[in-house]
Amino acid sequence: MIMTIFRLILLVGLIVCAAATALAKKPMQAVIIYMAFSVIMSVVWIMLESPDLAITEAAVGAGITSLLLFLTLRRLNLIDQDEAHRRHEEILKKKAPTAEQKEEADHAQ
Amino acid sequence: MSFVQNFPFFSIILCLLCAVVTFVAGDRWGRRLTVALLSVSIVLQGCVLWFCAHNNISYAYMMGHFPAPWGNEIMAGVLEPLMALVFSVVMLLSVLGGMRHIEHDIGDGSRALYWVMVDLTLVSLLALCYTNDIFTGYVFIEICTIASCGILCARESGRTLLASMRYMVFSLVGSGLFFIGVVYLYSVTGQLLFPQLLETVGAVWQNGAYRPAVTIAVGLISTGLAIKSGLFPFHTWLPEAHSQASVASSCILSGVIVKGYAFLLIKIIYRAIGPAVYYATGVQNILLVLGLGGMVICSVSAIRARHLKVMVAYSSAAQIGYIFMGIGMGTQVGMLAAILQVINHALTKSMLFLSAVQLSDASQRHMDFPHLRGAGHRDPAAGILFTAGALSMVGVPLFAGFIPKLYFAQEAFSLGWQRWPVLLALVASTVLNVLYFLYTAVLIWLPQEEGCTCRRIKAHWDEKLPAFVLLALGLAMGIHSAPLTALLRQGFALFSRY
Amino acid sequence: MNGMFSHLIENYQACVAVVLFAIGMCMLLFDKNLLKKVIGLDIMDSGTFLLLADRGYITGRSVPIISDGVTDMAHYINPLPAGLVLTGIVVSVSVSALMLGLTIRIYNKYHTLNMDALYLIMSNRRKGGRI
Amino acid sequence: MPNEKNLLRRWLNGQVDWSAMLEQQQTEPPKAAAPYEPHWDAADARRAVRRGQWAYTTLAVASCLLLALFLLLTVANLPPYGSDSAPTVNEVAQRYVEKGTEETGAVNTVAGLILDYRAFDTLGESFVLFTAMCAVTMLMNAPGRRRVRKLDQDIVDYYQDPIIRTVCKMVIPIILLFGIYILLNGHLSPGGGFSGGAIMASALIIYALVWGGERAAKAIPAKTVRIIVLCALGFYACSKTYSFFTGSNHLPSIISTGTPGRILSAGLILPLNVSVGFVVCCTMYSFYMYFRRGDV
Repeated sequence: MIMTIFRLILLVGLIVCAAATALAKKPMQAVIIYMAFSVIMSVVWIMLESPDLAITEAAVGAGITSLLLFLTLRRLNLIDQDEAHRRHEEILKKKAPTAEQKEEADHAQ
Repeated sequence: MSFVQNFPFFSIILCLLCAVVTFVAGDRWGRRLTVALLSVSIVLQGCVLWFCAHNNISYAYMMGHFPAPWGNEIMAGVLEPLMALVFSVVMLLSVLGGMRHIEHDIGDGSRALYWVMVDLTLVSLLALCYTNDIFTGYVFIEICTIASCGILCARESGRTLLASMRYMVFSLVGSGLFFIGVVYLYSVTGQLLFPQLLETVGAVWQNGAYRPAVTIAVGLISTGLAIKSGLFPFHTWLPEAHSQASVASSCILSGVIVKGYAFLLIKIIYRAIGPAVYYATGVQNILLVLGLGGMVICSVSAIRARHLKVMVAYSSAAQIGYIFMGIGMGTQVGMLAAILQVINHALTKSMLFLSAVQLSDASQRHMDFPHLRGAGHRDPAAGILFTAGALSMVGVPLFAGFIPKLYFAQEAFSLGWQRWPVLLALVASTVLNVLYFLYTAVLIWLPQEEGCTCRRIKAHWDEKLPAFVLLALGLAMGIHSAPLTALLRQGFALFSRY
Repeated sequence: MNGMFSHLIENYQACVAVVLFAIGMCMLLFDKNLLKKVIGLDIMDSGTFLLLADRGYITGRSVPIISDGVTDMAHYINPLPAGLVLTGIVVSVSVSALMLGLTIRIYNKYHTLNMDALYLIMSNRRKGGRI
Repeated sequence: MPNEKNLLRRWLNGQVDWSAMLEQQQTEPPKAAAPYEPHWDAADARRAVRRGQWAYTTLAVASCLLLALFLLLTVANLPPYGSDSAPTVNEVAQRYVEKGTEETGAVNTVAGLILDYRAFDTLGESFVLFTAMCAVTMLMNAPGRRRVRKLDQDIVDYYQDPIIRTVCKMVIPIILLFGIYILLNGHLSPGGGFSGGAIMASALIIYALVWGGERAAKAIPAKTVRIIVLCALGFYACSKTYSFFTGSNHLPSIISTGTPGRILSAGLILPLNVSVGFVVCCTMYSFYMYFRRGDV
């Protein structure tokens, strides 16, 4: 019985994480929630009596895939501030970059 | 067991090894290896085809020490080596014909990897033709997706990247649907290999308890493969992808890869699900309607295109509509016509892409119609090729395109409610084809404008010869199609026999 | 109808799996952010894997690793789904890596991850011009 | 400023040439503030992007619900969860479990299943990884107009941090050892080539993260990675060719299964696991190396 409840909690967690990733505004949030999703997934594999899958999911899903996602974020300079969003808004607003942002751009180049 | 029976397996493993060696061999050796590999593959498939047709057998080949329900298997009848042969021939000729453009379009660093991708595309197509296991099919579909994305985005430009991204999104949706369909099918039958699936699906359908699950599984598998082939409402990725790539990639993507998925669907229908069950689910009607829609609507889009390669790519989407119409007719002759259409389209479309690019080379690399005016005078060989391709696409007798249309039209009269929509769509699509293909064919032969600076260019016979071989094959198919149809009939008879 | 609901409740794990599949697929198709498309792809694949593994589970049986020489099927779950999922996980990570590589290249070229803005650039190509 | 309808007409007539603007933008030498400047007429773009946002969201949610409903209807028709009389519990699964150890020598039936019974799938799967590796190399290594963008990676030098350095020095060998353990025991316990390779790759990635890309590239050059992949995949393909060929031609195979439960048993499964592990490890590591560099 306890195991069923535990399993239910995990499954609800999966759905919540998936929905939260879909609704997350910033890529950074989405990546972090996806990591949580993978970790829950690997526990679910244990519950399904598939330790092979649990190890693989923990190493590949929660490890390598999330790492690649993070590296992508860094390549796009989106780690600290959500720059994609800001840049995009800027392009749309056709606002001249402020002095501060210009300096930042110089730095980024 | 005859030694020839090993050849499908040898060709697959040879491609894998060749891909690995090419990975470290560099550009020059990679090119030689790839051309050699494609030629060897043609010979091997030819031997298998001869063996199967001569002995009238279809055999399963164990991949390992364990027979059917446990181990992997591949299966060769008449149709499988025939399709593998067509795919190898078209790939070889496209690669040879597009060689000069590959050198121009693809950077030095990427070219060695481009050859790896071509090898891997070939292996995935061979495996899709020969597979006897639905999950092996899934794995090689994924190889095909990644490798084709690789050959697409090898060309250095922003738009190829965008086209690849769009292509990947649709392809992955297609593979996802295919995979979940396989999972549903597995969970109600417990089998993955085609012969056992055929048995169990028949039994499950008779039993009746899991009919909705089987129906939806079949629907998902069909939809997934249809999305990957670019059937009408899911075709939006196709013109962009097929027109942005380098010309050899365009030929491979448009002439071969989408056909691989369509052939896999036909094979699954016959070998894994059984035509009786498949037609009982009613999925074929959806495919028929979408195919008809694609034939008309993509042709309309082709008329609106103002870019030669985009027009040819939209016409691909329309021709894929024909293939799925044949699958959706629900009769064996319809299927036969669909396979004829696969072969016809593979030959003709690669020729059209090659000649379109040659015409644009003669027009200072412009692809829009005003600049192409009179291109036939500047490059007569390419003009003849394009005109022949256009006539074939329209369905003029003596050209390859006539044969499948004839079968489609004949078969349409034996159908029920589908008769009039099919005939109507055939007529409409032919008229639209005439509008845009003959318009272009006339345009390139118009006298050049006054003051046009374009002059007749030096012909590169190394890239014209492969296109002429494609033309010759197409004409041979159009003029004397009896042996081919006899072979196809034999293949369909073998499909229902293990 | 009632029987269907009880069946659904019985198969609650498969329900979760297909809901994950649906969420992932819609993220892959409809989300405008390229990065979230990639995450959607991974979620979609996870949904399929969960469904497959769920179909292979048998209540009260254990891991299919032969212990103490007991080879009776009645003690172990079905190993086939686990093998297929193992294959699938690796396929899924390769595809995600490729998608991420494309994303980086696209962002470096156009400085946006928004698919709509990219479509706007792309649809312009329809009108023709130089290749 | 043209209104929206006008824009659409102009666009259809091909008078709005975004691409020319963009192309012009790219051919310019990269200026400092280049990415921040709008690439196209901003007001038009904003309208085009925002157009139909509401319809878009509705479409997304509706199709998500529709798809979920469709799939749930199927789930309601599937055999019950965990039942031992489901169609999947058939002679196929039975033979994998009951004869698996005897026929393949692997105690872990999943390993025996994927590396012996269904080895062709797994061969294909390794080649999926290989294909992805080639495609990523092609994408990230694209020569020509290479523009080096400095990232903030150099701000923090983890190597200078004594805690991180010391902990990593201790942890990396342990992780590597654990990966090798998982790899070598694939036929005896959960794990195998894929998970073991990924764990080994994570140790290498930590090394590259802390010691910096240059030192990692010196310790494990790209060429070595290529050669390892070549050897591993070549070995894999060749050994499987042998076993497929002997199997399908009903020839005797010289590979014995050994005593189940021993580390040196299960015939080809152990070497295959090792080669799969190397392929996975090298692929993951090269993914990391390609993604971490700042130049495109």
